[in-house]
Amino acid sequence: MSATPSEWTYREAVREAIRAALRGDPRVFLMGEDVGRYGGCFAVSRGLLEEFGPERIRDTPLCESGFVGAGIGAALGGMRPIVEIMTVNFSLLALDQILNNAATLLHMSGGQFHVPLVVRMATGGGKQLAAQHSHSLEGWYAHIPGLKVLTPATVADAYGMLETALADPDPVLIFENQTLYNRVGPRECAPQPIFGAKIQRQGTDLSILTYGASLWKALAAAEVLAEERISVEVVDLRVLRPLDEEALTAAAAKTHRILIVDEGWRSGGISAEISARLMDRAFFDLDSPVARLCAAEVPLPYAKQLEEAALPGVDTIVAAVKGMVHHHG
Amino acid sequence: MSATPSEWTYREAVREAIRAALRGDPRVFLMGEDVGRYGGCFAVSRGLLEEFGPERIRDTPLCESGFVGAGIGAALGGMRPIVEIMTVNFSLLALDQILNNAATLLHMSGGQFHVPLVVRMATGGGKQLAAQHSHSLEGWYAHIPGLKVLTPATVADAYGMLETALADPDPVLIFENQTLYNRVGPRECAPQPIFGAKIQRQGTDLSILTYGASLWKALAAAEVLAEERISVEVVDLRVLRPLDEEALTAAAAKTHRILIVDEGWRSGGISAEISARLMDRAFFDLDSPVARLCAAEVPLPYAKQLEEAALPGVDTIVAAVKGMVHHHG
Amino acid sequence: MNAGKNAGGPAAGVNRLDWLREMLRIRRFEEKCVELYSGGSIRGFLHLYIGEEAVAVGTVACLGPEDAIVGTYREHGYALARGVPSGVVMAEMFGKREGCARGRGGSMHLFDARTRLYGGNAIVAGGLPMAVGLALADQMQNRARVTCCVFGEGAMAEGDFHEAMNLAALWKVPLLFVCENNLYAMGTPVALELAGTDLAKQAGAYQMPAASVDGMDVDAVAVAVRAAVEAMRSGAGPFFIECRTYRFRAHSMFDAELYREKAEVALWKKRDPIPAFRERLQSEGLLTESSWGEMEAQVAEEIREAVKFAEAGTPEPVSELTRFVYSEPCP
Amino acid sequence: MNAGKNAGGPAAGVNRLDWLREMLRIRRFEEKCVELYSGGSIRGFLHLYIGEEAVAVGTVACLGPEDAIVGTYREHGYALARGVPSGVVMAEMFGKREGCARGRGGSMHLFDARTRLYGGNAIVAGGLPMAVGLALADQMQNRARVTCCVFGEGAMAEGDFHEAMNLAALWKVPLLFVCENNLYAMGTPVALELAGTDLAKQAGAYQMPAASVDGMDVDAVAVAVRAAVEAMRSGAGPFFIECRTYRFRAHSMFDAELYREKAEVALWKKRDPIPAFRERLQSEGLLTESSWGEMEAQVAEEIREAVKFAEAGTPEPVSELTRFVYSEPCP
Ligand SMILES: Cc1ncc(C[n+]2csc(CCOP(=O)(O)OP(=O)(O)O)c2C)c(N)n1
Ligand SMILES: Cc1ncc(C[n+]2csc(CCOP(=O)(O)OP(=O)(O)O)c2C)c(N)n1
Ligand SMILES: [Mg+2]
Ligand SMILES: [Mg+2]
Repeated sequence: MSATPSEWTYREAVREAIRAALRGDPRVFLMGEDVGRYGGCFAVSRGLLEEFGPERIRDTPLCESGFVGAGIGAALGGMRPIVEIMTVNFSLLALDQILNNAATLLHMSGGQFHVPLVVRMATGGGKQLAAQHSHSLEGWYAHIPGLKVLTPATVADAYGMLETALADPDPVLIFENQTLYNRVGPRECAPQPIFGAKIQRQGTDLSILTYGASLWKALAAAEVLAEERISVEVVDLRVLRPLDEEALTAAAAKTHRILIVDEGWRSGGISAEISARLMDRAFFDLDSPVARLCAAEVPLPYAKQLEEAALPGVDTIVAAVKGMVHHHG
Repeated sequence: MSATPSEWTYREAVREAIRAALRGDPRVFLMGEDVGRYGGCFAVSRGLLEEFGPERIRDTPLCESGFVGAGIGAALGGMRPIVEIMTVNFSLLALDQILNNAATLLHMSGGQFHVPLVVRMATGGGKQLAAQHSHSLEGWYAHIPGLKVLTPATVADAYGMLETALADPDPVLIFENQTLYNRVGPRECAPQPIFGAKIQRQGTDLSILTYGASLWKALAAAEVLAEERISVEVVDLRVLRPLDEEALTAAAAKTHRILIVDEGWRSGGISAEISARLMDRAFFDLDSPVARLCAAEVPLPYAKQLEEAALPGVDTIVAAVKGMVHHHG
Repeated sequence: MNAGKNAGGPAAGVNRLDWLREMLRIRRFEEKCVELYSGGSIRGFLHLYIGEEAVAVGTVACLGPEDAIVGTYREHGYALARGVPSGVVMAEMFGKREGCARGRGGSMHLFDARTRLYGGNAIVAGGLPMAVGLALADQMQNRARVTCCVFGEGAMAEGDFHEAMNLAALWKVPLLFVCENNLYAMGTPVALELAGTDLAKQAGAYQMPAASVDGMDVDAVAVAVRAAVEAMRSGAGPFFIECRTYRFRAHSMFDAELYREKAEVALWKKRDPIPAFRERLQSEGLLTESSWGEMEAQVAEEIREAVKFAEAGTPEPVSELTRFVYSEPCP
Repeated sequence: MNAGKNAGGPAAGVNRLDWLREMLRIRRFEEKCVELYSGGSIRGFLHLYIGEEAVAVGTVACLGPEDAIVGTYREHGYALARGVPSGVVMAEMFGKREGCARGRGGSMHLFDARTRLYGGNAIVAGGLPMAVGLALADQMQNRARVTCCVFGEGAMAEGDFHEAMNLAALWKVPLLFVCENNLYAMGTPVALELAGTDLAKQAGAYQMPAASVDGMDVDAVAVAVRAAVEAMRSGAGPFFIECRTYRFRAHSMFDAELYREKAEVALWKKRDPIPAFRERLQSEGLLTESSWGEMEAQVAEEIREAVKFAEAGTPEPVSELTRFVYSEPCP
């Protein structure tokens, strides 16, 4: 929160994006547990109740399935709800609504019923919140046709993707990594596309494909590696569904070595899909097998040392890159 | 159901495995919606109520989260519950219990609380049951650490995996493809391992890795291809978590061309993980990129022509294999 | 509220002959479906409403054109009563593009934007939270519309039912909960499904007004629904109505009916809502033998046309398979 | 049942001084936790039970060693009252291998097989279905044990609560539902959480007997719980008890407490269960000033030892990270 006047935090960016949407469109409202009086469990919505009142900053009871379903219905009824689920871990209670209704209604109704719903949720570990509050399931959600899955990593995306998501006629899930809320960045209020990856650092020896909180770890690792004259390109995937296949193949064509960094579990995660797409579309461009650095396949533990060991870190990224560059260089 | 005395159906095999377990161990009981009076929505448990009574063939109300959670608790309390969820589509309502409790308790409790729970559910399309009754999510479940994911394709496995699953101290999910219940096979009552893939047909030109209902499509395709002198190996994965990595790499080492056939959605499905493992462990053995033939990424539709087009079929498998063998042969 | 007490006869302007015709249309339509199922033109799951027609007809009769319905997989009656053409419903079951979901839904997933029929939902109780949201949208946009969600008594064991009841009651949205209590959830009798079998009393836990009516009597259903809808339109908040009814047929086409006695079915068939209502109209002098005959003939003709329409339809082409997974860009 | 009516004083053989000591242990333990949190030795979420101690102590006092508890993330009180050594609990919060979950759980996930403490569950209402199963296992194995599940009033909006209530009532399992009604779910007051705010009445919808007691009075809690547990042990089926209580501190360490008035907190603090009970024991002649002083000293000493134990513990080694994802082969 040590932002200069031209900067703000990720948290503030999300809040102001919500505020702008509420001001700009009477159909928009925010609903979820403790978004109002409490100010949001991560303080994202603090102050909004005062400006917009309890109808539009709607505190819900504890009932994830119920209020996500209500969001679907409100979207069908012409509103533009932003539903906040405190963390992705609790969203499992609403998964039936998300998959069997939100993602399915348009197709199942033969194109009649659009569901312009935005669901925001916090995701990820790193705060010692243990196994029921720390998982990164955004990549898992990317399996579901009918959904769009956004993972804003930058403060600009935190602001700008929400606006675009609200303009989308289909259900969009936005995953905000818990560790990013205090990140500071330039105060920019432009809408951002909800398709397409973005190169965040140019490099030539190897490309890291990543998203969310790991973007910053990857950039820090690239910095370290640069000192050892290893030139790493860092790509922020930004959107996990649909994946930007062109960006993936472009990375392979450019650096011929790919490391995927993902805080989700490895088996069947988004890292698997990216690797499989590269297998499919860039096999002959690869000098070495695509590598994956993911969360350990364990329920995330509380103890600091265990949690740190379970998640990708700057050190492990550096080590992985070195291993790849040296072995196959 | 046109079984000879030495044969029985997949349905009967499952039923008799349950019966044997109930007879052999007083801790075993079956619970789920309509397993008793109705006889099971796929008639699997028909007749068991009469033999074992309503305590052990326990009809539950409609509450997937409630009765799966009750199964977890009963397992903790020393029972060996077999919980039946009618279809995987409804299991989304119980996903919180499955992921946040069943899969997590042992680790989160530091090794104190084992959850010897078996959950059976029907999966898959092919019966024109549309978008809320037809999805294949078993590969998706394989993302979750702490679970074992079984997909018996053969009548022998339908019988034999249940016994082994019940002896396992950890939660095991068994996915029974809806289209397999009437399949006939030899009447064998042996326990089967719940780890390891199995080669169902030897071949040299290409390996198809598959599981569940697709196994039979792949075998039929191999038959057709044999007439055109294309020799296809067919591997039944049998277990989606943990994956038998040795079997995957052995296939690559032998035939150098791999086609994965999966009735789940492609992006982020088990097909992605298999491809990624091969990338990781068998990259230099591959003559051509691993290919994937999966369900179309759509909510499965009702109309026969649409549903058929959405799922892998013998024809599309044959075409995919030919494409791979001819292009890169 | 007890429907018998608070309300008199049908509202002015109501044509109860139409109600009889609607019930008959549903009955004959579904009888045809059974035939077509045996013939293979209809596939998948087929849940018949036969015996329960008075509930849909009595309910829909009290809704305005702007109101919404959220139904279950046993929703043919609602689609037909609501005015989705029978040919379009039939075409859906044939998997044709002329169907009300372009063949993607089939029997369990009838959708129609024009009449605001939001399914055809086949996850038991899964439509109820959505119905809360539809009603909330009306409330927030100050529209005097109501939403009506329908479900079986079995759905009341699902958490989603309770979450929806609580939200609706807390937020006082104009949502009518219509419970079709046909005594069984597939093969499970209500006493094994619910610890509290006095269903209207359940609503009390949410401070929601409730009524329990004879679901075999279309007049009784309509009286209760009308009163509820009128109250809701003037801001009274949600309402719960239990309709005590019975399904005469198997749960679906895959049901050996091991769980109930033939005698019980026979007893309920004596209370068939169609003959009962027909006799009532006759005794009231509103219907003659010959007008009944005409009605039967008209309905038979409609069903024949519906089948023809469905048969003549185009199978939704495979090239369209991936359409509507996402919205198409506006032109 | 109203606890005040049906039951007299504490059961024979009960040492109410122990109850005072238990409440004090919990209080002092948590006060220490706050300090340690500020110092960084404890991290993650920390939910304090301060103000609510009478509920855990009164409840646990009536359970036998073979009974089970399924708690929430606000469960320190249950772990301590149940007899998990305070050092072991503290070590857990320090992430040490000597902790009751080997450092994997932290404050929200205390587990202890010996005392049958099944969490520490941090999905609101997520432990309740599991509790049904534990009770079912006892019922099916003819053991006269009971299971006690604890939850906040906020949990009653979750579908899982209703599914668990319905299953427990239908199957008549020996499960005690203890609702800690502290008036808020994080920042949401009960009136915005539940359409029916008479909580004991909710149990009525499931035909489950219920009581509502003053959760600031350990005697009242114990009287109600004892009666319920006795009935359950002789097969009466589940029971619901609302304990009206209040949390004196913020929801967790990340709570600006924007949602309630300081005056309200102050008012409730006047009803602090510890001084109230202490005075009662004094006026009954069971406690003297000096024995109170001793008690304070003993507890302080215990907490000091607990911290020492935790500090001296070994951080669960990283090499053990993947242990216990699956069971280890039996030796
Ligand atoms: C969540 C879920 N669980 C199970 C099923 C399978 N199923 C379909 S209908 C049904 C019974 C529902 O009974 P009820 O709600 O009383 O409605 P009825 O069929 O009697 O009209 C069941 C168990 C389902 N469709 N959805
Ligand atoms: C399913 C789920 N949703 C949301 C949360 C976040 N959360 C933790 S505690 C809590 C409030 C619970 O209130 P209550 O049940 O009254 O218990 P109390 O904290 O007051 O003891 C919330 C919303 C959660 N842990 N689980
Ligand atoms: Mg029913
Ligand atoms: Mg509370």
